Amino acid sequence: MTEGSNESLYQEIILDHYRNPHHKGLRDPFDIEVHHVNPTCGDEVTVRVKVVDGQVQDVSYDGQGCSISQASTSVMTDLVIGRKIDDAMEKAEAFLTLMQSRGTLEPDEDVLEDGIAFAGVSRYPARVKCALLGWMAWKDATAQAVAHTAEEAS
Amino acid sequence: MTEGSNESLYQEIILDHYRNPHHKGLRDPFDIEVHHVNPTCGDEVTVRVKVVDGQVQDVSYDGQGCSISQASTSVMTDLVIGRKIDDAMEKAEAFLTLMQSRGTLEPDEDVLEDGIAFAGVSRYPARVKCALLGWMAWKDATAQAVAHTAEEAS
Amino acid sequence: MTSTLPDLTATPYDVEGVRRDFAILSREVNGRPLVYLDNASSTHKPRQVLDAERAFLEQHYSNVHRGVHTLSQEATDGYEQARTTVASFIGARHDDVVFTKNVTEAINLVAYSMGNAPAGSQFHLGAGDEICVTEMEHHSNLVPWQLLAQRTGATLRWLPLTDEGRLDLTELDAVVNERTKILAFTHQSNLLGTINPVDVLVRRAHAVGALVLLDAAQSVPHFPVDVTALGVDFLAFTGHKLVGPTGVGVLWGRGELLAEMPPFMGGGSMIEVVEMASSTYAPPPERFEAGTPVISQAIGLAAACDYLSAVGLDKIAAHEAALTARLLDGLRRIDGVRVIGPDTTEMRGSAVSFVIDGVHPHDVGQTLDEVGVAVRVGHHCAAPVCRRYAVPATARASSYLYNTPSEIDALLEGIEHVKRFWGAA
Amino acid sequence: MTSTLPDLTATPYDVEGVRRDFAILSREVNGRPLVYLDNASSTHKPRQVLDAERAFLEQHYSNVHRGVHTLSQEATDGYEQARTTVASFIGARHDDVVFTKNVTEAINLVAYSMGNAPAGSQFHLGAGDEICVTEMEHHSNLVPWQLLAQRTGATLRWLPLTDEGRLDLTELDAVVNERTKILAFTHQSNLLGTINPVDVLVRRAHAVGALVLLDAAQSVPHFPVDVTALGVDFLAFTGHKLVGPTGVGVLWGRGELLAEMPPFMGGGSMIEVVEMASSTYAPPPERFEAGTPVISQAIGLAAACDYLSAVGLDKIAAHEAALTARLLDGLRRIDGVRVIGPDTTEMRGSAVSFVIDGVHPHDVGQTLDEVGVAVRVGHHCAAPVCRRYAVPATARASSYLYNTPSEIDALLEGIEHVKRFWGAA
Ligand SMILES: Cc1ncc(COP(=O)(O)O)c(C=O)c1O
Ligand SMILES: Cc1ncc(COP(=O)(O)O)c(C=O)c1O
Repeated sequence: MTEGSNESLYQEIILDHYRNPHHKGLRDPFDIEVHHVNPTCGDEVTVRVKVVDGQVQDVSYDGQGCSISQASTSVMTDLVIGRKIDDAMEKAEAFLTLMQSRGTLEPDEDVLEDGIAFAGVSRYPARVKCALLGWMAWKDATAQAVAHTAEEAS
Repeated sequence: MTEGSNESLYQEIILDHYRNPHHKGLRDPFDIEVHHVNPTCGDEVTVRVKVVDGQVQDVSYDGQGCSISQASTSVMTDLVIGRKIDDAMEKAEAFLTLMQSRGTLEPDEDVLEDGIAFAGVSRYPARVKCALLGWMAWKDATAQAVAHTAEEAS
Repeated sequence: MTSTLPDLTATPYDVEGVRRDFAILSREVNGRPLVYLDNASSTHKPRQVLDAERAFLEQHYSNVHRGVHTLSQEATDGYEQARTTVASFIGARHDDVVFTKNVTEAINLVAYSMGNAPAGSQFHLGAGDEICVTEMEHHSNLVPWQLLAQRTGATLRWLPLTDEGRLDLTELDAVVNERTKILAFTHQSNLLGTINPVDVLVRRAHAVGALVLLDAAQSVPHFPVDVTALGVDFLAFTGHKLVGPTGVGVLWGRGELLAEMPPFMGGGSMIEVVEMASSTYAPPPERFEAGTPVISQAIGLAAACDYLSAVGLDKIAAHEAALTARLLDGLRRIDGVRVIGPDTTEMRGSAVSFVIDGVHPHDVGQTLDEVGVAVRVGHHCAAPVCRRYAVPATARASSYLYNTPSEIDALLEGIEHVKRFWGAA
Repeated sequence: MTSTLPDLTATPYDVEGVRRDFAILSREVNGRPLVYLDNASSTHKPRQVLDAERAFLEQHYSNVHRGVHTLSQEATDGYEQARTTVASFIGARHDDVVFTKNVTEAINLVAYSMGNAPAGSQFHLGAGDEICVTEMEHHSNLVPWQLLAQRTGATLRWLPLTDEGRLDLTELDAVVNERTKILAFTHQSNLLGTINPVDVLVRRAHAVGALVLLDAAQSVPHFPVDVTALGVDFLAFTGHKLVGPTGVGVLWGRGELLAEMPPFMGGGSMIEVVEMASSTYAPPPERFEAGTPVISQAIGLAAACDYLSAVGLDKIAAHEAALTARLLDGLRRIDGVRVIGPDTTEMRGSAVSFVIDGVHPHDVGQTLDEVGVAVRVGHHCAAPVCRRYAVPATARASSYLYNTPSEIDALLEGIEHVKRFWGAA
């Protein structure tokens, strides 16, 4: 059982992204738009994805929720935009693994960049869903976009 | 909570009635015959009652079961046969009260005669039902016999 | 099994004496003394409750009801004595008290039993019949009725809320009507703190022949409750909210109703004669306690009732009212804080929900935790109430017998800290 | 929360060391040392279990799942860690383990969930469908299926017993057939001691597309059980029979089945989105844990699993087998005693039922109690088995990890005493 720790959940990086979110606001063009909700706290996010040639060309979003869900969505956009889909999905996996680690994992800054600030969140099961909200929406939208592109191509 | 007591449940009186039951065997004439079962242990008793002029003229029975149920039925016949129904019902009430006393009541020998040997049974909730099996069957049969006689009279 | 009860004769309310019985209250959280204000969710257990359960387990434990050996007799005595204690705590008869796992099971028990009732039974429900709840119910007193309505074809209706966080009774006669079979509502809202006018609702329900089930999860722990005085048909509460163990709840029902109700779960102890193809059932309360009951938890719950009785429920209620007044006053003085629910102590309990402009409730709760203050955040298992008041969630502080005025002050200071930290107002 | 576990490396099986962990075993009953042989009914709890529950309550308690404050996180961690421990005890995945009140609730959960399944669902039952059990079931694995059959119009069938106390499988293919939707049977009979051939029954059930529920109340406590190796679809057991607390049971189900099953009880924690008129439900295991779960009981159960693992289930099984052999041998040597059930240790556990000619089982049990020996008497919640073997009831002795050969001898001497006292033989 983890004893309460003095180290704040709210790292400066998280607060910065919360106060000044990156890539926020819904933009055109996009292939797919999804809307995800965290039923336990009412947090919501809408995510748009534009995929071109196996690459995440753009991600835009809007939403409301706690600092953790907002900041992690902002960090997510930094990590995936402009990247090959496979690479981006790997980042998503790395972030998911970190979130499920219950405070036992040392995150890799090379992979997760600002995302490492969320390591502490994994000690708080109630907040893990917040941190994953934007990521899950993005994965969902991207998977749909890929399927969609494949269909059009065939 | 009652601590286990050294005083045996099996008073000599109980053992005597169990080994040499009084009034056992089904007899004629009778008004009503009932059959009662204790579902928790399979004990059974059949009781016949003959009522004349508000008096319990005869009670006969047959059955199988543990020493407590057999002995208490034997004691019951001693206590009610030949008595006015109201008096007999009072004895039944006194026995019921004793059985529900969880070991806290000092029984009245003038009222319950050999029945006082069952005082210890009231400390054993699991056996109370055994001790009451014959009594309940008799009360049931007698109530029916009274209703029956009243009907015939009217 | 006598436990040492707090001596409270000396002072009107010796909150420090009470606190000493709860080991966890001397804990620190994030380097600060724990300020536990999450009592509407669950309460801590005094050593008297823990000791009673342990003494029972170390000296008298066995399964109950089915044995003739000494331990089995003693365990049965202990369990049934616990039933008597709990029954008298709410002014009820021993045989009318059923032990369940929690209040949620107690409510599901009534809902499933009604669903199992054959046509012609007073409990039977079908298309055209109505079940009535309120918009302020805990999910545990809402979802079981939704499921019952789905199973039977009955219609679920509800009484709405006013802007002030009270039941809106203007349409009472329309919503509770001749088609209503049961009216199920909460004595005290766990989110709003509102205490409902039981008498008005019982009168209307009984006038149209509907049964009344009262969810007393938030009332029995906090003030004296007497089932006869209330006039309801069923009442349910849960052990862990009244300094008792988890894993035990109570359904009380009128004896004559319980006697007619079909069983809910099948299994050991609830039967009379079992054949392979079918069975007959024991009388209540056994009929509704299938399987090995929550034996040591019932012992613990009885010890909890004894504990609360020794402290005095009247004193507890007065103590809580003072704390609630202090909190409501304090909140009123902080800009940008809004109370969701009644903002006076009139007909309300100690659960106070609030939101802070510009700070998400999750961030409120987490930031308060960083200064040692434990409040609950979220929809508090009453999502429709959040929707009604157009908030995604709330923060909720709820005090109990062991809280102090200075803990209320710590919360109020904590809220100022939250505002500073998040740059709100 | 680490607890001191018994050091059993020194000797092959240190029963005296084990006994020291169970305070109640040093009790006297009627002036004699307690000889507790009622373990098939319920078992005692070692101090490691009591300590684990108390430490949790005094240091980390709070309600789980819904809070962000520190205690709530710690309590959630503890509760979910308990689920992991219990899951690995039976070789299962964390998410496939549902905590219930007892095994009775676990079985009712499956039965009600099936009853709630809409037409078209793989769980749906109706007229023409069949539910199959055996004639040796505990009422808790019989009555829920009787009730389900009554609710849905399905037919209840059962596998009969041989004179030796085993399942009679000659008609297996007829009784378990294409119409069978579920086969529910016990791993080990609590009355006869018989261990059933799970593989044979699973093969037939799966060949006809039926689900299999295994009542493991009497197996998980006594020998290593692995859900994957068994190949069943559901498995249920109960905490109080494996040195754990009352008030906690376990339903394990295949993940893909649990995911498709409709909910049983409605309430807090089992929901996703709640509107007034209807709701959506959380994934398993939460979907099946309505209301505040059995939090500290789950902690206690995990400590019990850890305790048994430390002693070693293989060692426990071997120890029990030796005691059972000693008892069966001894009984065989006493005139007028008849064992109901298999009279060798082959494919049987430690529960040994017997009758003494001319002495009613109630009198057997009571007279044994007078010399300190605790056995259970009655129908052991398996009335049809008594009927099958034409006895009104039986006496049953059942040993466990803390019993000794000399306790078996005390029972055998006690039986001689019973015969003398009642003048039998
Ligand atoms: C085989 C079997 N199944 C089910 C049960 C019921 O267990 P519980 O009463 O804990 O639900 C028992 C024990 O009583 C049992 O031995
Ligand atoms: C009003 C109300 N009803 C029902 C419940 C459910 O209680 P439990 O989770 O113990 O079943 C609660 C608390 O969670 C409550 O506050």
